[in-house]
Amino acid sequence: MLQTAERGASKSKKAPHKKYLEAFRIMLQTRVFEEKLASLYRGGMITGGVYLGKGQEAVSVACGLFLQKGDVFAPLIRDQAGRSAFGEPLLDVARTYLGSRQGPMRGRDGNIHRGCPKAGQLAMISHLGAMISVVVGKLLAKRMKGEKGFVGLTTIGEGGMQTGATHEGMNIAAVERVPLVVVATNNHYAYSTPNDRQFGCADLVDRAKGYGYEGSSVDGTDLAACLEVISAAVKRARAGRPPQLVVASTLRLAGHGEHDDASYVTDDIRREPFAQDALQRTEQFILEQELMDREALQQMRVEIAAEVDEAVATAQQEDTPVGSEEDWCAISTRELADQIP
Amino acid sequence: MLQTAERGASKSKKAPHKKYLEAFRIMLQTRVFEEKLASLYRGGMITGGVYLGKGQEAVSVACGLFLQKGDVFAPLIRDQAGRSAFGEPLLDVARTYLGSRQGPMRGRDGNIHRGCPKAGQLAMISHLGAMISVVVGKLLAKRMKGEKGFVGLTTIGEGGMQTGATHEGMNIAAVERVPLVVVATNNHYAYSTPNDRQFGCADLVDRAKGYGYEGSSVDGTDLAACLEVISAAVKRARAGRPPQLVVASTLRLAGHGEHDDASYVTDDIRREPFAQDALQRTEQFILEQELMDREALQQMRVEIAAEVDEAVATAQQEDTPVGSEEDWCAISTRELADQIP
Amino acid sequence: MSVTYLEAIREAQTYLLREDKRVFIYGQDIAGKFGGAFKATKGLAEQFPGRVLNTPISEDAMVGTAIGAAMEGMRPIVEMQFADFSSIALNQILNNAGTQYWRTQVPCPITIRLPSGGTKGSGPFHSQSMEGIYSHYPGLVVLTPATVEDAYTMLIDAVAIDDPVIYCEHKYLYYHLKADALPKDRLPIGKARVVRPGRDLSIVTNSAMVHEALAVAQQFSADGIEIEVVDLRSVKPLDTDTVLASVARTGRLLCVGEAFPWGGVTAEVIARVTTEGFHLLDAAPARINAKDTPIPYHPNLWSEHRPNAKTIAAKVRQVLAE
Amino acid sequence: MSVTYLEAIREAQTYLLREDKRVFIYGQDIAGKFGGAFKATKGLAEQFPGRVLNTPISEDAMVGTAIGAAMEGMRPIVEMQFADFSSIALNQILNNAGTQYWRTQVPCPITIRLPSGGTKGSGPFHSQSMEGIYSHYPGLVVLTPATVEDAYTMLIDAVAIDDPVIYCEHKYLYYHLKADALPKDRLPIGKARVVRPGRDLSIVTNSAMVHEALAVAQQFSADGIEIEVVDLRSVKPLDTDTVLASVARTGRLLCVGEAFPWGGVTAEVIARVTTEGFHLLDAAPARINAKDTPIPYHPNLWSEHRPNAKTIAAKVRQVLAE
Ligand SMILES: Cc1ncc(C[n+]2csc(CCOP(=O)(O)OP(=O)(O)O)c2C)c(N)n1
Ligand SMILES: Cc1ncc(C[n+]2csc(CCOP(=O)(O)OP(=O)(O)O)c2C)c(N)n1
Ligand SMILES: [Mg+2]
Ligand SMILES: [Mg+2]
Repeated sequence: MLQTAERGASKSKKAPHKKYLEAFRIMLQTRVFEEKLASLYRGGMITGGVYLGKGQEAVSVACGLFLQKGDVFAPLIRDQAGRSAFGEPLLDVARTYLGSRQGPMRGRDGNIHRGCPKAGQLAMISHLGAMISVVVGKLLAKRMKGEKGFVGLTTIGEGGMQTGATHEGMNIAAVERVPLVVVATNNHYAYSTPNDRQFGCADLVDRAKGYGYEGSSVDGTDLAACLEVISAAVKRARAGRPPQLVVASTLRLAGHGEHDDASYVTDDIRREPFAQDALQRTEQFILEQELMDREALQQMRVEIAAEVDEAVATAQQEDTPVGSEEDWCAISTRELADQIP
Repeated sequence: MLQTAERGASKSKKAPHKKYLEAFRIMLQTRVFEEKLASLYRGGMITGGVYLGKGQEAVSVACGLFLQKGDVFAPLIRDQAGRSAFGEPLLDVARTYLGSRQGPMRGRDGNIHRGCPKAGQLAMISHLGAMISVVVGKLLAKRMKGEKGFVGLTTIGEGGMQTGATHEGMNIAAVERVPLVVVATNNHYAYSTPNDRQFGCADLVDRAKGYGYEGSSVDGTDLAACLEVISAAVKRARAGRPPQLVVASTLRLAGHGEHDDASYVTDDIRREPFAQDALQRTEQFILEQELMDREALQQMRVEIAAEVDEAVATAQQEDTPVGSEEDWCAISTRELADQIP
Repeated sequence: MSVTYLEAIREAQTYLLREDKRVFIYGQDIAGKFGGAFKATKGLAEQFPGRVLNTPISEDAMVGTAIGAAMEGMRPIVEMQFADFSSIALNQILNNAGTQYWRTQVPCPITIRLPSGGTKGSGPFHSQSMEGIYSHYPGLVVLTPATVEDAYTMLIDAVAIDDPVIYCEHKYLYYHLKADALPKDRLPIGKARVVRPGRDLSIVTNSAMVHEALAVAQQFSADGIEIEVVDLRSVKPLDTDTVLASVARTGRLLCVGEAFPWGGVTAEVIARVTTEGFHLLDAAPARINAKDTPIPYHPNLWSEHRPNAKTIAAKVRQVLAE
Repeated sequence: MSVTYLEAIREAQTYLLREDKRVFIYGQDIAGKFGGAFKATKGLAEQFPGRVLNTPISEDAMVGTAIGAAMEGMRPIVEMQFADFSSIALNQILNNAGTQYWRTQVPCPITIRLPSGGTKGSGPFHSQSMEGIYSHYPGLVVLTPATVEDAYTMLIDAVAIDDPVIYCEHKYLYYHLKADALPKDRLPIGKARVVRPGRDLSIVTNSAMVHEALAVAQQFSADGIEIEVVDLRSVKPLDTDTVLASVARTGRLLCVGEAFPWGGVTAEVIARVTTEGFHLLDAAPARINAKDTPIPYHPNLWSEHRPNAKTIAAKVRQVLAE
């Protein structure tokens, strides 16, 4: 992955951030992959919902890019880019969406509920805000075990910021002074609900002070800014500063899920600066600044298409789970499983 | 009540707030009454806990004093003064603590869990923060019904501010733009837990901005300041300004409950300015400024002692509830009560 | 013309908003043109301005606000986006709404709509049936309409009740169930209904499982075995009399539920029948519930996790063989 | 020397902190000299610095944090100040802890201590018994120790279990129950215990009600009626075998529980016995629970709300008369 990006970049000027092209490639891959998922969904090949991160690839990729082995990442529903940047194989995603029994969730859970906690990536539960305190617990435990230099990063939407769990989780992180970064993306809609029915403050970054966090804002359509602001927040958390709140501004450029046509998004909002497509902006910048040429870009697209197709094709060939072979035991201590007639 | 205060004040200079002496009388009555409750508790005459507001009478009284008929008041455990100021009869309190079947809770609930929603005073549930959204609902409904000029006021501790319910309730009030005042008293302990294990921010009033509230701080040991700041907040809410957050600073001058000797309160904290006794300060000010003379004060004490004794004596003579005569039906629609064998 | 279960819920709300100005609806994404994750309030915000309100993602505060409004004389309907998210509001529901009248004698007429139950591909957090939890605590009325007609009349009745009502609507039935028209009559809340008479065995069930039970009864009928199917409709209060009368006729009892197997509706029904009607039983009672794991996402697993016609039929045979 | 039920809980935690460095305790007011609302951790913060941590009033985050720590290899014990406040953490407990292993195959060994049950004067929000709610959902082990010995060994065992455990300790037993010494032996988790042999009727119960049942059994013994008392100890898993064996001996079953009457442990036990051991019963099973209202504050009401020796004895007579 990285290689291609550097190859593309080789004939070029200096990117505004050393990970700029690496980030771009992941963003592009995310877009291509998600379009594929959407088309599979439209074709009736996916059961359940499909949730895309279109419009927030820049923020999301930055969330994953600065984390290292030993860090904790708790992504949410629009974080395909961040997950890939953190190292989640595309095949895991395809397997989860397509219900392969070889996927990390083995058909037990689907779509965006996947994760691999052993690799540091938590599997979200749907209840928004619930993962924040779980990350706090991971970080607290790492400190207790004597680990050093780790951080945790989790994402939340402007709607999810209004849950009690988010509040309790953000506050307890400050009390425990764990190295946590919360990246809140205000994409101006929570499902169909606009900001004015979600919160009453002028800017969600104003919450930072009330929790004892350091707060920063970023234009979520500007990849360079996202890389800079989020990497700085990660660095500060890693260095032992208080927890960090980054609030990014974007527009969700898809439906809430692929079942949703988002017809409630107003034209006025579509004309706002935050409604720009981060991927397009990035690509334009790359071409303008000649960080890559059109040919390299085209080649990257071809490679990505192949990667995506391969992941999907592999997952599609795999077996789906079989009810009669399933291990119907919810707990790991098998001898304590209740024998209910 | 008011009469006496005015009588005492008649020979005197001008008080720093027109309700100063009225407030003082309630504070004094609260102190005397709570001491009586404590002594009943020590004498084994009260079942369950006794929770006192010692040290926060000034903030609490101000919470009740500026509310009118049609307003909503949701007090918490240290708000005896505020409840009295709002109009709760002492007899209700005595009856609740002593388990009279004539009390507003008829023995079903005790101590500080009392209330009389029809009179605008909600009966708290224990789960901290849960009452905030209930007040929001009352206010929303009043608006829907076309009522005008009302406000709601609720109190919370610095510990209670960390619950998810507080967050959701405060936020939804801002979204609904209801005329709510939240008075948060930071008395530096939540039960035994000091501030540094409750929150990580420098000052809880910094939360105001993050909710879209107007915030103010006040020295909770200074009655004049409490009257001024809280009356102003109530006035602003009533006038249609955004919800108000007032953060008062005090020290709890009793145990969490009377079962608790509060030996965890450090000497350092006891020497802080916020550790002053608001009642003592008020009394001293009154004498210094000659708002009342010693004689009037003494007479007030005598009157109050009589009021308190009468309430307690009355409640003590009343019957307690009888299990076999109790109406064991949790719902009002009797025909839908489940007939469980 | 026909009306689906979902449309019946929408029609009931239209009726309520029109007829009772104390009614308003409060929930996530229910307003605007959007009209809710399942479109149960589609069009209502436009038709009744200011009375269908979007809320923040704050289930605890949604219910708390509804409680306050109800105490002030309103009749709020709260829509949870999925029943599963009511876990966030559970404290307000059990400890505030459920105790309010008993503590203060002020009634708390809120209706909480819980889009409940499994559909394929919905997974552990969008498929739950929570009626067992809400019925366990005092102070609530808990309803599980299984038909288009009941979806309509029971929602209207729920809002009229002066106490908190948990109205569990089944998502699988939203589109799968159709009736010719809205009902003219109603069976009162608190009464179970014998939806199919029989003589050999009683299946007592509720919500979507009523239809699985009917399908099984149909099958057995071909072999001359007549299964009586009782739709509980209301799980609290639970109409023990109707259940006992059915068992008196058949002598055999199978309880079917979609919820988790420990406790819940099926255990309660069996406890009532065996404590109050022990001698009516000619054979051991039986029950069948979902499996004791989270609800799986994949359709292959999901259809095995919940009771289905095959597993119900097997149980029926077992009870009949005794 | 003697040891109370509460001291046994403290001793178990002392043992755990000493023997297993993965253990830490997380809760409100449990640290410092204070040592918890009930003093269950008194002295432990000083003895084990950094391992007994006060939390903000944030039950959801307390449990979330414990889940994260457990997934990272620790063995957190969460103390709820009262079981009743766990309603705030219910979502984390049911939907996060309870599903974690099944979804991700990463075990989630947290132990949540719930000071449960009624004591006089505690009222609706400091008296609840929530084992029925937690047992209903998959993924949790739910324990209700009724003796000093079990309080000790079951807490130690709970922390050793690789899954989330809800440990319901009864507040009434804290000081009322004493043993001579800490136990040497233990009965494994998942096994019920016949605490009093009998032949005429089995009372199956748990937690504080075990002692009410024993008192009643004692009374009847004077009249030559021998009641067998089974202490479930663990309500999930539930040891159906031991219960059935007891009913096989006595032919009669009375289930006694302190929780609310709809559903819960008593309904589940009756459902199991009647579905699996119908023919063992010579008479209808019976149950007695608390009343279906919030738990009253006043001792006169409280003592009538919960099952007591008088009401249990009346039920016993009724079952014996059949
Ligand atoms: C506690 C809770 N309530 C409701 C939902 C249903 N739900 C899923 S996503 C969503 C909208 C989330 O909006 P936001 O947090 O802004 O994130 P976005 O989808 O815009 O990325 C809702 C209401 C949920 N997941 N959790
Ligand atoms: C959700 C919840 N958890 C725990 C408790 C138990 N509890 C009652 S009062 C209290 C301390 C409250 O502290 P604070 O909010 O600062 O108010 P203060 O007592 O200092 O007035 C606690 C932990 C509770 N009432 N609610
Ligand atoms: Mg959003
Ligand atoms: Mg405090």
